[in-house]
Amino acid sequence: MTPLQHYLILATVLFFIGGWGVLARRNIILIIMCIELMLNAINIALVAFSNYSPHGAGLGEVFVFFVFALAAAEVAIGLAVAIAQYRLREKLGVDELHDMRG
Amino acid sequence: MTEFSPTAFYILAFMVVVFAIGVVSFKNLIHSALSMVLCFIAVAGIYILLHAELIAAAQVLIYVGAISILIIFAIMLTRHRTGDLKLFFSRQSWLALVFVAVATIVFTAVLGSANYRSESLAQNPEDEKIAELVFNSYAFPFEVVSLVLLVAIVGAVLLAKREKQ
Amino acid sequence: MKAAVVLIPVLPLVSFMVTLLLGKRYFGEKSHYLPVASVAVSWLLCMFLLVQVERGQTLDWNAYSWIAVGGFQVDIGFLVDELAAVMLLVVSTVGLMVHVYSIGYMHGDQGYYRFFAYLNLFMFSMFMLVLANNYLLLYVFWEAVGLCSFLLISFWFPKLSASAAGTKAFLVNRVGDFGFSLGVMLIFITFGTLSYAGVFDSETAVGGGMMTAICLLLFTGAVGKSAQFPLHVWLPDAMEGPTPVSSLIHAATMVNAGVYMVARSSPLFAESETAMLVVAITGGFTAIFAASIGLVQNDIKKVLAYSTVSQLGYMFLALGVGAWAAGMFHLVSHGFFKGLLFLCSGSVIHALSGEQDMRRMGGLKSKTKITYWTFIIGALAISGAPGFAGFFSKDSILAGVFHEGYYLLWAVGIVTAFLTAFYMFRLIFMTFHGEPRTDPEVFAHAHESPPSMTAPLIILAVPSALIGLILGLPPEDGHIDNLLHHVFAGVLPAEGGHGFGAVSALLMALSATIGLGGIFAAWQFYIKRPQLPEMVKARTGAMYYILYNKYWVDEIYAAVIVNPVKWFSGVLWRFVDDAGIDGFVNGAARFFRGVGKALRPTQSGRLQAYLFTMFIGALALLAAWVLLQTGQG
Amino acid sequence: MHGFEEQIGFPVLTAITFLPSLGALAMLFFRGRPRAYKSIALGASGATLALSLVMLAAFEKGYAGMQFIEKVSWIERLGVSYHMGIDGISLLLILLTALLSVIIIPASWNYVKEKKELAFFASFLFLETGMLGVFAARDLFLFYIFWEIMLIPMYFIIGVWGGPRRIYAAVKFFLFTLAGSLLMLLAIVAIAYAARSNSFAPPVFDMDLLERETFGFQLQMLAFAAFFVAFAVKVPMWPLHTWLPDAHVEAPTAGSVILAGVLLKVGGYGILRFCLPLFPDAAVEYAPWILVLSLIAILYGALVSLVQKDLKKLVAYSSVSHMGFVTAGIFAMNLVGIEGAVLVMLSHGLLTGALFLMVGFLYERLHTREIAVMGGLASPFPVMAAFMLFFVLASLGLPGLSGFVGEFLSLLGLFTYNKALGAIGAAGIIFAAAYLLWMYMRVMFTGTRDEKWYQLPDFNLREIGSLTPLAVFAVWMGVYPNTFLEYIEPSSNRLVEQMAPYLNDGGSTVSRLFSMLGGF
Repeated sequence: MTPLQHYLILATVLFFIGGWGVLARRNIILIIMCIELMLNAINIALVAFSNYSPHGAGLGEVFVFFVFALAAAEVAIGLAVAIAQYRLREKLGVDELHDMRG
Repeated sequence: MTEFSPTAFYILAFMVVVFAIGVVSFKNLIHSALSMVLCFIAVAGIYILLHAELIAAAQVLIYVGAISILIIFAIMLTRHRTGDLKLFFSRQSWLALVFVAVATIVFTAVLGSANYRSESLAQNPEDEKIAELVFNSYAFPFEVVSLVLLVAIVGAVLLAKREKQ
Repeated sequence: MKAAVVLIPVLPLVSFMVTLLLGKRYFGEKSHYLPVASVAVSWLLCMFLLVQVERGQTLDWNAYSWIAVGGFQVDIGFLVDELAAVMLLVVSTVGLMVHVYSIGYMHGDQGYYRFFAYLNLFMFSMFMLVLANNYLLLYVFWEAVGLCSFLLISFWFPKLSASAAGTKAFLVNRVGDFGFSLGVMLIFITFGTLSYAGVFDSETAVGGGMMTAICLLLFTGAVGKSAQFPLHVWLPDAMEGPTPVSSLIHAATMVNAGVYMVARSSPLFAESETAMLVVAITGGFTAIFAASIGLVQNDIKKVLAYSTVSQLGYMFLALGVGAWAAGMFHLVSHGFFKGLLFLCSGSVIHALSGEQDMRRMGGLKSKTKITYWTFIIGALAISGAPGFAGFFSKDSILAGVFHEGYYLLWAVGIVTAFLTAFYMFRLIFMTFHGEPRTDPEVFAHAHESPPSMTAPLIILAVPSALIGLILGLPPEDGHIDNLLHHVFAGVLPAEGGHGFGAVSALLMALSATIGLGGIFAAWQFYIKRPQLPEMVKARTGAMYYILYNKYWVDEIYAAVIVNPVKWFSGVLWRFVDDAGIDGFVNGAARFFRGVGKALRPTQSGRLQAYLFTMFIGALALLAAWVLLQTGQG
Repeated sequence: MHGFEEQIGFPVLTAITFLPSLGALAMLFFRGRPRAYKSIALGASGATLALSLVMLAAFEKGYAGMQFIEKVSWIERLGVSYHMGIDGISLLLILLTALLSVIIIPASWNYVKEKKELAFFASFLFLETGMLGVFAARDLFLFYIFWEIMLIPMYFIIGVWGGPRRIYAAVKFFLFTLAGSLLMLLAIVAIAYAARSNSFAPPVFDMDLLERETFGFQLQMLAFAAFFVAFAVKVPMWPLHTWLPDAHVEAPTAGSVILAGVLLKVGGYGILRFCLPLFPDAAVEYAPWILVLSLIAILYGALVSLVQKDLKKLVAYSSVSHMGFVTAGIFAMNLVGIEGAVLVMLSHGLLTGALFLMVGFLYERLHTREIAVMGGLASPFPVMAAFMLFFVLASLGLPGLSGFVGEFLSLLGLFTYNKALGAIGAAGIIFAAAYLLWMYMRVMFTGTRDEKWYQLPDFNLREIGSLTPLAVFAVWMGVYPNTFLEYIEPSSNRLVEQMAPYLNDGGSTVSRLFSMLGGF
């Protein structure tokens, strides 16, 4: 019997790996991928709670569905932005995008 | 309901972590993307361990099927750079690594010391239950989400469309 | 009677409005018809009221409620009693005469219609001032006559000195009005009402200190309006106005308002010995102070102006010692003869094409006979020549002062009487006698004024000469004393005065002698031995210099009050407002801008740096929450 | 219960408040036709005035409570309702607003350049909605919304159509006002939550309910201060007044008129309507301090006016001085003082509005506002001089005209409260005469400086027409103030009765100190 904590620790580790990728890598597409990893970490936590909690059974799953939908939307927009940006500048490094610098 | 052996969880968890690290650290974007696909599949395995078969199926369909393909297309549409690893990591990567590591340890410690109920219900609600939740109690958010998706599609098309010269 | 009371002020008011609005376009040269007619009717009505009052009919009538706020109820109301009737007599008579006189004097002036409109406005305000039955209404028209005074003094506004004099008159009066308004408020707070009847018949026990405060505050207003020291400075400057104005407003009527107000408030003043003493001393001091300045002035109107200030001082002296009727008596006679004197001086100025400096007059006797003789009558009246109006009124004042035991003030009065006679005849001798010192061409053109101007002189000369005999005989118990006895009954000693005895006769003889002595001295100085003035001037250099410069009161005010206030205002504006408050505000703005500049580098545009910060922030919040939870649990 | 149904049959307050906005929207259908904008603006504000006169006719004079009440629940969970209602004081201020709004439109007939006319007139109409709403709102939430609605059009009016330093002036105006109103928002929320019956109930924004509430002393002190700062900025009270001269100098004529005529009144009205009834304890406690500030404002404003070189700035500083009488009268907290304060507000609205119009008309002719350049204007412009003299005299408190009654009453109120303070305040009338008459002398009297002025036209009918109504009211208010006092009296009486129980406890330390100084 796997305790709930282990799922949560897995989610944490996955979340921070994704987070590190977001912070450390420069390529915008890779950053989007890392965000997906972070979302997955959250999903794991949600499903785990749903499975381990007597209240509100199934709620976690419902939320996961919403997360899926939003993730899809986000990827679609994010990648579209990335491609548009690439067309404009031939560049995909986040630190190269500084049109908005104050 | 079937009871899975704990070992299965550790194997899958190990895979998830390894592939995730792969995503972050491969130089080649295609390699990263492939690693991500594998990671998603492992996550789907975790869902099965948690008796969330519907989610697992959706995970495979949406993440492995749709999102990953989308990302791979995007990678192929853009020319990615080659060079040494330093070029791929931003200046703050070491600082971020330290920070992330510390945060992970603290979180793990906190979670480890927390007192959660440790027995699984060992079963998840019927799929009908989920359907009822989504289409009755959460019908409005559901509609909103569909709207968001619609907007996202339109937005993506607009953004990706080549401007007329 | 009510109709008459309403019509007296309303007729001039209507005429004012019609003349002002339509005068320029439609009436032109005929602008005086309506104003003169309206004032004439008002005069008739005033005479009617006087007769009614003589018969013992008085009226206290609230026409309508003006301001009603809770317990604060003020009505537009009229009070006709002996005091008001006496005032109306002076105001309407001199007013009518001045209106007639102005037809000739102002003929051809650009602002002819405007002048008559303003005069009408003044008549309205002055009638209302006299007829008001409560303090607030009195205050209202007190200010209104001040406004008319402002308008008429600065009538020839393109002249800087004229507009400055008008402004000065209004401002100095405002200083007095400030005290007056506080007095009115204090009356309301103390008595809970402002109507004369309510205040005087009040049963409220009022402390002596409070009464003194009320009286002194009211008196401040009187000091301003009646040009008593130290607020006398505006009246000499007010001579910038056309001469009829000086005659009507600044000699015969408006300046008397202060005297009237104090007389009206006699029941209050009688309660406070301090206040009475202040009134008496202020009056006495002003009388001799102004007379001394009048000795050496060269502007014909300025001499008369200082004379007015001095005579008003006399009236206050009388009121202050409790000789109420004597003060009012002098007000009446002074109103007539000083009005006359000013109109005469106007006639002289008219004859000499605007010349006002007596050093450039002389020898006019033959050219302007009517003016000369009427001037002589006026001068004799003011000097207290036996039989003339001033003789009786001045004598009753001096007798009153003497009998009340204020010997020092009495001596002041006697000296002032001498000075008065001296400077009046100095004026006459310098103007009408001797060799003409005018530009020969101007002198050749000098001529008697038209009938519209001389007729008022002759008419006014009659009361100046005779009114003393009508009102003042027998001395100290004359008709005016009987008439006003009703008004002052509450404040006069019960035993009915001291009677006319040997002392009184002696005093009368003395004051007659003094007056004649002054005339004689002037004759010596300016006719018999013309070198004398120069000798005296040389002997008393410093004294002459001080008098000539009017004791530098204006200059002292400028140095001590006006300029420091302006300087201080400048400091407030430039340093407190601009540098201080705005400096603080702008400093705050600069501070935030500085902080923004300092933080600008953090907005590097490096998305991942932002993200990193966000991460740290989110975790910090989470950590804080966890710690708080564990702290509580 | 004085609902609108019984009194007039239709929601008249809503109609009055939103009619100008409708007019502004209607302009959109006539784009590109500048004459139409003016006609619509005139029509909309004229209709508003007419409607408020209809309301005046239906108003029940002696009744102290609110009338023409409209109440609809709006955001139920937050306890917010759309609650409108007026009493006599609001009625008079609404009439003043409507009147001035009509007058300024012909006055700025030729002011704006072709392009931005729509925005210009629309701004004024929206502004009018905000002002009317502020006077009619009976729900704090609603009040705050209208309060902020006023801010934005005024910001644009100053910032877009103003003089050379308009941006500085507009931002300064905006920041001062906003700083105050944010504090007020905080206090509104605080009392709305404090007034709940239990912690699950929605917050209370309704004034009817809040007035019945007694808040704790601590809360009262804080909330009063916050409300008061917001209103004091508007009044403006020394030392929060420095935005005013800048805003006035830069604003276009019509903007100055509205700013001085109505926006400042909003401050006084707010104090009267909210600060006193909601926080009586705090009001009593603060009163001496506020009175001292009012006196400083009276004298300070007058003194600074004395040395101004710009005609408009002089009038602006004179507003600081005059509005000092308002706060002084209100915080004397007796009937005479409060009624005086309201009268001063009305009369100041008319007179200062008129003076700003005059300055504007003068500027259109001479293209300067520098006093030193003028002089002798009475000869070329006799009609203008006559009007100017009239308004100057009324403004310096000449009895018989509107300025006097209000000032005298508020001073009498102050004098009743404390003699020393009253005496200091009364000194203000000396200085008022000084700066106004001295200004008049330098502008209108003395020799004419420039012969060219004789070629310029005197007032035309449009200008006379826009000033005459103001003059008529100034005379009316001076000669028969009871017409106005009758409307003010019932609500003032009610307010004084509300305050009475709090006044009798001997007052604060400071007021005791003052009474020692002033009691002879």
